Amino acid sequence: MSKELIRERIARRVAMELHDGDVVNLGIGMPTLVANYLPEGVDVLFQSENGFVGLGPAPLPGQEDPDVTNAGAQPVTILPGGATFDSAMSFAIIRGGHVDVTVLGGLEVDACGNLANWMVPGKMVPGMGGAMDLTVGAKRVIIAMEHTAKGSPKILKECTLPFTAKSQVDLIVTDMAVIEVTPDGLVLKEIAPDTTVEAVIEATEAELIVGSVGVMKV
Amino acid sequence: MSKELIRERIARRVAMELHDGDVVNLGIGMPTLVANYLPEGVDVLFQSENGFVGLGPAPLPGQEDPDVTNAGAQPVTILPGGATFDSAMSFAIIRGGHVDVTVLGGLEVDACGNLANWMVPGKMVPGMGGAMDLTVGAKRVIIAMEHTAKGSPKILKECTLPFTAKSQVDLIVTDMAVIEVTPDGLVLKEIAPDTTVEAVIEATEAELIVGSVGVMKV
Amino acid sequence: MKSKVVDANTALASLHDGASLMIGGFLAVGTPEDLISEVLNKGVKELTVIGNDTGFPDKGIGRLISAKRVKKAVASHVGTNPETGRQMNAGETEVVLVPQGTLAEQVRAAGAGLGGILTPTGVGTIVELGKQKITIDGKEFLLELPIHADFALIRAHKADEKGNLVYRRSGQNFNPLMAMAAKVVVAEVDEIVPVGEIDPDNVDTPGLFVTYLVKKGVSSNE
Amino acid sequence: MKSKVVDANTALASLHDGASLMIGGFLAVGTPEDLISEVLNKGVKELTVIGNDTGFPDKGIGRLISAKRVKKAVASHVGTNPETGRQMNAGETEVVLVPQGTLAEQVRAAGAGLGGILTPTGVGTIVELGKQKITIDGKEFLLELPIHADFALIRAHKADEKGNLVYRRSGQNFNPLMAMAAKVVVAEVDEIVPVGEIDPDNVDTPGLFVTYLVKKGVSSNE
Repeated sequence: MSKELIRERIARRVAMELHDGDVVNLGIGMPTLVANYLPEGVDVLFQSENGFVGLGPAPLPGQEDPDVTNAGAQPVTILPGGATFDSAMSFAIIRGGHVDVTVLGGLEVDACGNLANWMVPGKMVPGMGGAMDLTVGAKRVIIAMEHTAKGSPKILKECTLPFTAKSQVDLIVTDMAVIEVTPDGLVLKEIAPDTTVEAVIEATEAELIVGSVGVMKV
Repeated sequence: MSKELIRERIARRVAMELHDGDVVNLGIGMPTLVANYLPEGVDVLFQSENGFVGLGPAPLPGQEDPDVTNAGAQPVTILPGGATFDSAMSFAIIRGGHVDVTVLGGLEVDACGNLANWMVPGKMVPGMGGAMDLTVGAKRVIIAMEHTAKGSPKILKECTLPFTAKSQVDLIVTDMAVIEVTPDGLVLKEIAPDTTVEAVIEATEAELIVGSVGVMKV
Repeated sequence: MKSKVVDANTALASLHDGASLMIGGFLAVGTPEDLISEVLNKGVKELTVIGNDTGFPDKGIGRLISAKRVKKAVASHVGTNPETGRQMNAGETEVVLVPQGTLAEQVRAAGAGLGGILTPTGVGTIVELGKQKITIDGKEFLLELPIHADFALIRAHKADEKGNLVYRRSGQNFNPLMAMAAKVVVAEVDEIVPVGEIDPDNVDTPGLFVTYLVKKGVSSNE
Repeated sequence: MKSKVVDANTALASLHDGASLMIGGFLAVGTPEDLISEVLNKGVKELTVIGNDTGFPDKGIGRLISAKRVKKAVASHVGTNPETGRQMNAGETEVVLVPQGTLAEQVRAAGAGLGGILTPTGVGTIVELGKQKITIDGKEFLLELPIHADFALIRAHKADEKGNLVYRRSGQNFNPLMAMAAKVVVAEVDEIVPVGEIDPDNVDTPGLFVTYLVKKGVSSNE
């Protein structure tokens, strides 16, 4: 499957987790795609941590406003009913529990719901940006990522990279599976139609609790 | 001297302490009068802790705006160049040291610059309102009050009433004198033309350091 | 999405005895008087009320005090309402006095998900009693904790149907802070305009904070 | 009162080697590029720069990084500027990474006279290293201290001659917070209008915070 199809599949499935009226923050990169697959009748309010709610689609070419970008500096729009604010208010919204769902990418997630996605020591240290606040503050944290990286599991017994946040992840959506983080451990909820429970277990370092497993709508 | 003349005298003298460009917060009551006696060429910005700067004079009768009042709920005006904000910003301005001068009334001030002006235990407990923040936060704290209350000194060795703030008063202006609070104690700077150094010392419980004493302009 | 525009009765349907209420306003300027009327109509009592002050006996939060609906009042000032003082001295109502700037930060901290803030205000006064003192670079601060509430009853000038709010002049005061700090946030407004009429840069409180909008002057029976 | 409207050269006359600068903007949106040009022109070095990020090599704060004027950068993110990463890894520039919401509160705390704030963000991560942890009601928080600076270089859309500022869209970000937290605050603006043209309710940053106004696109030699 092409990278593009993998990303689309994950984004589609994550979108099904959003409810009408939710305030949602989508991380940079793949999570951004979630906005393209909102189910019919689901009207959500997207928050952009650089300072507004009512994040809309990219503008038509030539209609870009240099003062209207998303948190990745790409030109976007602000929909009618949106509101702008400063960074203190933006993170009051995030840290204060006023964001219903955040969707973030991940380098590693572990069995305790720990997330690592902001640095690889000695290699890549981009910084945490808003990710630590989002992970701690949002009511629900969904990690959207490929199940493995170059064949190695990204869902681990214990994260090896520095944490973004401790025990904050609620759901993991990958190209192979949907996994819920529970106090008892990771519960395999769904698998993709083109894989098997065994293959998912094989591709996952952490233990998976397998109950009644559904098939991911892709 | 009538109460009114006493108040006018104090307000006039306090007004001479203000400099062009100062951000000034005037407490409720007598301090409010200071605005009427600004020296020529001194343009100050009055802050009102209920949420704006650019506090102007009372409106003409019939022109009152119910949403434009001072911190004592009296109708006022907002001058061109003013700005409104919420209570968090209002006290960020106050606590953050962005107010150059606050002028407050006092029940008692003592030799260490302690101020008591917010309650009389078992009797009158109106609350501190913004006074504690103003006293701690303003760069310069001027207390404007009558020198005595029913003949008893209000400038004491030690306050007997609960403090509004510890060691924050910079200057005391009364109907009898101008007194500066210094690390060495209270320094008598000026006396009113209708009194004597002896009379001021007599009316003051705290020790006064008497150097070269000027005459208050009244 | 369901409309946020309801009557006062619907907005306060879940209000119960013993609830905590933040009420906006400064000496009754920017106080939602219609919502206070509805609280009185409902007959709820034993309320904890958080506000800048207790208004006047017949105006603002003072109306709840006069009607003896308040068990505990948290405010910076009660001097304009002699009835609050009387109830406090008679031991009928608990009154917690808080410096105004501290109260503003405590409400903001609740809304912003902070565990507390350090303020120099109140150090060396009775305000510090029972509080943790923390010294930073040789200077003492009080650790003040967030204040949350079940309801925030606030007042704005204008809203759009999504609940975006615009305040007017000194009617703003504690309203935007309380909008962030309660489970149910009810805004009483003069005017409700269609979505899109308020420029995003002119919104003071984003609609995501607002549970219900009640238009001022519309009685619950209309 | 003296006019606040000056050219960039006058506004930054007292800027010196080793100074600390807050610079507004989010990935160079809402960053005062003319003021950054003036910092470069002045030749000052060993600067401490505080900002959301370090922009891009040729844009925003990144221009100071590329020109090796920065001794220490405090930011939430440096991933868009590979030169920052290179200097950091080579030990040429100290980079302190701070969660974005924490940075916002630290700058705000400085401006608001708070001694610090308690945030849950960063608990259980390396961000907590060296910081005081405080437990409130069984939940852990980090005590984060205020961040002050000698200068704040900010960007607004419009100003009046008293320095009242209005921001536009996502150009706002850290600018209003930094306006409160530095000794000298210089605002680069598109437009300067006479006093009274901006409605008091539309002012985002009250002019009292602003030391100097510099009109964008007016070179210092004009």
